[in-house]
Amino acid sequence: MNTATVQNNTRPNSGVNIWKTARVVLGFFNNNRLFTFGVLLLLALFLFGYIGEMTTSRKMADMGAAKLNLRPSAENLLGTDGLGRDMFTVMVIGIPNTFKIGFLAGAVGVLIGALMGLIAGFYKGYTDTIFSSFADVMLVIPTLAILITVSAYVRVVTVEIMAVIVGLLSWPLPARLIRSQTLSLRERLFVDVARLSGQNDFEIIIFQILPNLTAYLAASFVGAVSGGILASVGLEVLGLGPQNVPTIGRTLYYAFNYSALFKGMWWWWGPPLVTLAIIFTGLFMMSVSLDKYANPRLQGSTHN
Amino acid sequence: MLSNVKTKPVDVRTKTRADRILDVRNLRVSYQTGGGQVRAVNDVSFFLRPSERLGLVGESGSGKTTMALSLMRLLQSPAVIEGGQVLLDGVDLLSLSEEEMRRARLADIALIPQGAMNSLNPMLKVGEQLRDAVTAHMDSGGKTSREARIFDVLESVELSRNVVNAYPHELSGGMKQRVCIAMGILLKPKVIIADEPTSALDVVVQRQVMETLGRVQSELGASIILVGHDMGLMAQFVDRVGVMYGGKLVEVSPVREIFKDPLHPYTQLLIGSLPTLESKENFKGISGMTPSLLTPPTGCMFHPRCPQVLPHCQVEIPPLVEIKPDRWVACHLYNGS
Amino acid sequence: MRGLDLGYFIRRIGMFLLVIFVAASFNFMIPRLAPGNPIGAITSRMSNASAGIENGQAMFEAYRERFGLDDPLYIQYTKYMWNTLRLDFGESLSAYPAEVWDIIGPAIGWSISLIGVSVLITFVLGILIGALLAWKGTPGILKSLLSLTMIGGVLPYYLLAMLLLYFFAFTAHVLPMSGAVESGMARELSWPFIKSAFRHAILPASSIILTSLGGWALSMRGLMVNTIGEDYMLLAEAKGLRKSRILWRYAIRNAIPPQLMHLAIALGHVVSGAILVEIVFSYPGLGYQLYMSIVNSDYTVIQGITLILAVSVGLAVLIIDLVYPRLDPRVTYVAESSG
Amino acid sequence: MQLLEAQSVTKVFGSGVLSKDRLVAVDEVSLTINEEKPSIISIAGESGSGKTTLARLLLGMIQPSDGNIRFRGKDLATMDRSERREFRRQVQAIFQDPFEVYNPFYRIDQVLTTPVRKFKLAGSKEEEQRLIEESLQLAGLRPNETLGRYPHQLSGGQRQRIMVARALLLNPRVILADEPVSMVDASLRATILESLMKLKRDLGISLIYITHDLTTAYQISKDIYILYRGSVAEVGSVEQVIKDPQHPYTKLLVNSIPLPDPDIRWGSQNDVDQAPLTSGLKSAHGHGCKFANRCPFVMAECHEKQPPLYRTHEDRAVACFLYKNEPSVGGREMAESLAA
Repeated sequence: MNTATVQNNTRPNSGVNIWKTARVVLGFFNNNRLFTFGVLLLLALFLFGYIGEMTTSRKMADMGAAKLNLRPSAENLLGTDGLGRDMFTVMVIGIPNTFKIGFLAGAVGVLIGALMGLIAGFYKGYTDTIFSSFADVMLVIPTLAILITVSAYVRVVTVEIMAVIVGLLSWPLPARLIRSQTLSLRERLFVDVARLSGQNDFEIIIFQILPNLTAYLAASFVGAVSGGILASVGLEVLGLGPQNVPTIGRTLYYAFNYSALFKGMWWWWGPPLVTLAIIFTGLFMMSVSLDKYANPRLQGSTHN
Repeated sequence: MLSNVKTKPVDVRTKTRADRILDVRNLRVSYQTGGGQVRAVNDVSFFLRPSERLGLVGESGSGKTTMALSLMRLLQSPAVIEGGQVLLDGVDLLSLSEEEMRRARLADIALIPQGAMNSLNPMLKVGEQLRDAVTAHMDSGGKTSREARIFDVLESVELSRNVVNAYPHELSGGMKQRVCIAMGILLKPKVIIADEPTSALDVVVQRQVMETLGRVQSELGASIILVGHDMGLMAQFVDRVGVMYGGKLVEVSPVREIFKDPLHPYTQLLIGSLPTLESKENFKGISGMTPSLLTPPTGCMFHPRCPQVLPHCQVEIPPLVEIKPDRWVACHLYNGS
Repeated sequence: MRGLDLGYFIRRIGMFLLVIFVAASFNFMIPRLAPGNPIGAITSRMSNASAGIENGQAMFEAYRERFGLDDPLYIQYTKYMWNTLRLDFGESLSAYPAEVWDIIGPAIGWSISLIGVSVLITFVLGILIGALLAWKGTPGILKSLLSLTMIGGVLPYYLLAMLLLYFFAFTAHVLPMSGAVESGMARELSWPFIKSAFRHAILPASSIILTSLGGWALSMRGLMVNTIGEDYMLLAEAKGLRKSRILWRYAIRNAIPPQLMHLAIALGHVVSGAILVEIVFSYPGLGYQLYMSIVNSDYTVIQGITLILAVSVGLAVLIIDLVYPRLDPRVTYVAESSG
Repeated sequence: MQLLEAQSVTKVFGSGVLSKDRLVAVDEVSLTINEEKPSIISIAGESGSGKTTLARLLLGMIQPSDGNIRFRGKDLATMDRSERREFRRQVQAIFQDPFEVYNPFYRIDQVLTTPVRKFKLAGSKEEEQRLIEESLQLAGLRPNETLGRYPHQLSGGQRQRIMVARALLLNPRVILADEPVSMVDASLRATILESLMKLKRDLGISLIYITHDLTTAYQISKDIYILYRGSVAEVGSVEQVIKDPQHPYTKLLVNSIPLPDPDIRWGSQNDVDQAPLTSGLKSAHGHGCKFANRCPFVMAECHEKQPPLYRTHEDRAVACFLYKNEPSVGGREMAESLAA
């Protein structure tokens, strides 16, 4: 037996081969142009926020930092609003904040949802009945109404608290998706084989079931981020949510309240609107291409 | 002439012999995959006599189901019929218009599908699905005769009339398969293609269903193509057997001859590997792997696994020729005679 | 009887009551658990202000009584749940002595007619578009045209609402800017009234339809692709059925039931989901009233509306659940047995 | 010493609070494997006969509702951690679908390294590698053609052999093979069965072969248990049970085998051919013989009580009142006598 050839054949999977992993990741992006484009859109926006911040002073986002109602100019790239804030600075600070809410809310929602879904789907029986009933009840209760109510009472919140509240209400959807997938995965024979090989429940959930849910988790996460941004911007447009921090939604709230629309101050409502359109376009592209993996039959139809 | 298709002028060259109800010539089907083009059915020719039962056997990936579906032009999108002729009673099905082909389906050539478990629409009652089928081929009226025909076929497959009011999930597997048979004979087709009709059934039910299928087929005088992988089922049911390997037909012979005196080396090994109640603890498999259709071997598809391989087997593709009366084989071993 | 058995029926009703119970409890707890004790804050604010305004003292008393502020928490909770059970939401705080119902009642009507109709239109269009997108017989040009409906989905509905308002009402003056009918118009079933209501509904309805159509079409497309891949589609074709019949009776028919479940949730969520559209157009539906009551700190109305929202979703889902076995004969809801 | 025993095990599904339907999947079945005399036993039956449930019971993956499973005399239910580990090692399984048993996320190496690591079979990477290569070779595979690949890159036969290699790693005494060849092509079937035979012949591993295919059961095994709806209908040496079936159900089953011989037509043994088509309406619950409503020889008493096993030969017993003149025998006693 020539051991050298065997070594060559078997080593790559034990030691992590960075190049191979990189090739796989790059291959994924190459095969999913839509996904890549979506990611690039979000990345561009994100970088705009971070790089932009270095070029301006945070103070310019304070009320009265500049003259009121200025059109865009070399000095104020995006003009100033009716409260005397430099719109460019407001956007530069607002975009990362909005991202932060969305991603934090998405992470919280998917984390709780995945945990609930895995446990309910794997253990079935009474555990499942309790978890799924809870998820169904939460799914049916109108989230935005709760958010509005909560925010109406809790007048002062930070960006983080807002994100967590939104996230806490967004877990039922991922939970249901993960549960139904887990229910079918746990019946697969490789779970039996793993058990015969000495793995316990915990190891089976983590090492056998979870890896097969990657596509679903990613799709859920994109969905939850999108839902989180939609809900939080919605609240902010109502004047609820974080008060003294510039966010996209808060900017729209002011624009709306000070009738920027009717005063023809397009540079006030335009930038936040375009930003949101870019964010949702990016997320939409990502979720459409992830759908292909979460729903394998779609693969055939898109490839024709 | 096809009963439901307007008479088409038939090219003199395609004029077929009267003893061939179905004549398949040089059929080629391929599909596009991520890794390239795959030829699933590779230049296959065979014929079917009136009232005959022909079995088509092959392992998974041999192209038997693709070929069965292509006869009815039911292939799904990445698969394309590249060429050949499928002459049903002298009319080339491959040259019909979409509408003409639609009318020919079920009326002239019917399918009893693989996996009867999922072949009935779960949302419609069995009766509605049978009615749909008749209505699609009627130009007007005739409601009473339609209902009468439906009860007729149900009776002939030994099902009670009540099943018209049942949803598919309320029936057992054997009953569903009987419904599919009833569907197939509804319009008295000339040819029935049965694609592994009993693969999901238990042996006892399988036998009962196959006996029913055999009886209605002979009552109808239809010809039948039974597609499958179970040589035992073939031995019990068909008159002639065609063996497929790697998208090609390698042997077509009467059933008795093929079991007693198989010609093609693949058929020989296949028959030899079958478990019987004659011998114990004596297993003979076929070594090697089934050919990849993406990178098929040159020459004869079977030459990499063939124990009797000749030098030119890997260069030249052997044609399917009749070496004795009614015995067709595609192998260089018989080229000389 | 096929489909419904008593045990299932009882379980479903129980589930519905549970939804209401949880929602009502949220309603009770949130103002009390929230940091900064909003109720306490408003009490002191009101007691200071009440001296100055007409009915002030009576209103304050009504508030105290409503929230039972002198009782221990569990008594407050019991009282609150009992009132909720009788659908007694008390009096509005900002429009005292108007009953909460007097405010919610008309709003429900407007919300249902605007948003209910918009969602139904979206649902029907979404099913058709999604089905055609998945169907291999659809001409390529039509497919590309239909794909354009996805674009609407990239804007949040309230932002599209603002744009529509700006272009069609503010700039072009072709459609009214706000309200549900011409101001001052009597509510009667007359032709001018209906015409006016219709004109006022166009922009808010369009903003809902255009932004949500893509989502519906996309999920329908997914369901259709799954259905088309089923074995029975092959047999349907082998039977020689006409393409149109296969599309309607075998593909679309079978793909719809799961969509109806989404419709139930969507219909229930319409009110809350479109709150912002109502606000943008000052459309006097439930969403707008909710907003107004938040602005006015009118907690009794807030509680009333959120509970109505929960009941409406719960009810919609309950109804779909109960009729589902009629739509999909495979679902029988008999207690699960192993098989 | 008895290695693995099922002692009158019964498994009832759906006996929860909410469900009304109870399904008796396995009904008082006994089976014995002798440590000193390794052998191959077939459990044959159609779908719904409870054969897979019995397999899962024997593997300790589900718990019996009644009766017990014993490993070297010790009840599985009362085992402590280390005893269970030992049981896990010694009683292994291979499954029906050689593709489904692989987690698509991993290379096939994962199914081989997991047992080595979980059971601490190797002290070092090198030893692990050596163990894996040895067991692959035992299963008739070349390590450099299999390791490092994904399941879809291998043939069905290779995939099934890797499962055999996985089981062999643990050096088990019993391997349960649940329909190991029903999903592989005819040409490979023989090769896989051959390698299973060799396990017993060369390594002394006992095999429980679960199948619906009486022909392969006949070829590979010494004894056979015919299950009908959870109960043993007939048990004994394959020679007797298949060549000369006594229970009407076994006769029907043997009669329905599509033999690959055009000269032996279906139904050549004609006496059970009148069996009605109804594929088993449920008989009155808990009473009578389960086969009574399909049986052409049905008698009054068949509807009254379930027939016990009657010992018609030294190494065969039949649960049918047609043989009530023979002495009756307990299931355990029969199983032990076959294993002895």
